[in-house]
Amino acid sequence: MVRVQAEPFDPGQELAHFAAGRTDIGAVASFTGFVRDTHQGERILAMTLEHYPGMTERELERIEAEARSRWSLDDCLVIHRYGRMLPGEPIVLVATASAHRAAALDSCAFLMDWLKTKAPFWKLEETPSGEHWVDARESDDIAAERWRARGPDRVK
Amino acid sequence: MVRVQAEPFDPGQELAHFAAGRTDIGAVASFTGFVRDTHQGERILAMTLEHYPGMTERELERIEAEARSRWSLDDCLVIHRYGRMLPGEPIVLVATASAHRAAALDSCAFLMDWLKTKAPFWKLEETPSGEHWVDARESDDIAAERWRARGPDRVK
Amino acid sequence: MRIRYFAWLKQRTGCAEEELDLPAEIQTVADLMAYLGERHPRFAEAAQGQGVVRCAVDQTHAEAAARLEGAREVAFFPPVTGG
Amino acid sequence: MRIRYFAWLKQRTGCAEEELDLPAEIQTVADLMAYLGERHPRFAEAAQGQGVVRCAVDQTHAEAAARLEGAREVAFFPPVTGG
Repeated sequence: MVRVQAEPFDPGQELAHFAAGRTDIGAVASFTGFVRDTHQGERILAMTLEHYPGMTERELERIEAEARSRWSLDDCLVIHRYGRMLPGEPIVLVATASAHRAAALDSCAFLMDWLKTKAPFWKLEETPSGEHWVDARESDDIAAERWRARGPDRVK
Repeated sequence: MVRVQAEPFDPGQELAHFAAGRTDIGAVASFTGFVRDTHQGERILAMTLEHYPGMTERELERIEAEARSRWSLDDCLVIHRYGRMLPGEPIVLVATASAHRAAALDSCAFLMDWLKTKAPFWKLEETPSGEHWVDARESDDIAAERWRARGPDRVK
Repeated sequence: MRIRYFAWLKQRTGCAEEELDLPAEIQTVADLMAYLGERHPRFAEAAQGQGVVRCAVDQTHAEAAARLEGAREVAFFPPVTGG
Repeated sequence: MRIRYFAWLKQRTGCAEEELDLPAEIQTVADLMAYLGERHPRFAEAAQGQGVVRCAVDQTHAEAAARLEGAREVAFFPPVTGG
């Protein structure tokens, strides 16, 4: 499931409900991204996430479908916020559930890598010296590229 | 931090407290392992984890120290239960916090791989046909081995 | 056709979106970028950088060679930085 | 020296632990395994399998060639299956 929302969310609570009550799941992996109070040595007062409504949801759903086609997943959750947030607030949560640990861990890393290079979000930082749009990191492209090289590898 | 305990724990609640109130952490990765209701086609009624008190804690602390030496981690939590549990109950939780996502995700996978091959736990399954000790999986050795080949790779 | 701009590209064009009737010779994303560069000189400047301006046609990522036939909405934006 | 057995190795020896005064010629883990195999034939059987019986000396993983000098507790167990 994919959720794109302005409202804050509580990662612990989301994970408590994720795959709850099921007894066929052996492994849950998760990743949570937070607003940090510094970036490249500068203090961050707040962060605003702009996005492309409509395309964001479609792109995240495509990425989820790609993960489900590569790994045998019992469940999958992606929550991404937009709007203004303060340091310490969660921006994104990805959770995956599978019978086995490699599928859960690998698909969670895959979802984050693809999200970082494909989901249409842009970060605007507020610092004491003014507002800056965050530059994309080349390392994110490299991280996403490693999955392309591997191709589908369905783990049993 | 390492905790070895007979008591059940709530992964969502543990993660809600993990690294709470900090604004310097950009990324939290987690893995939770659960008792599954089937294994190799057989129904699992319950699972008992035997361990080696004393050595378990030492070994988990060593594994945590190894992860902290390889990656720049802001926090690290390993909880592992022993004793009897039912399908759906969590067995193990690993959580890692770092400024950046690669360090959090990679160290979380590393901790699980090493825990699986080094921490002195043994699983006894209760099935309709009786009790069985679970065999070690060769794939776990291979998963642990990949980190040895890579050696320390401190991600900035 | 509706053209949308995101993040700092909005500051380059001075608008978040515009409705344009395109000349028939504008057939690809690259054609459109050149055309928009004439309207917005600071967009043209950004478009010269390799990989600095990305595009989506009807909300799907598209390369410079992608054709625009039948498209209703084309968006331009810098490389994404979410997550 | 205290010898401990875990998981199904306990069923092979019939005990979880035993206190033994070892002859002076028992100097390595391999020596000890051979000695214990004489006391517990079903332990010897398991010890013949490659990698089936693992060892820890004073709660640290140890190979067959590891020396026992000064050790207070030696444990034998099958490959671990936690997590």
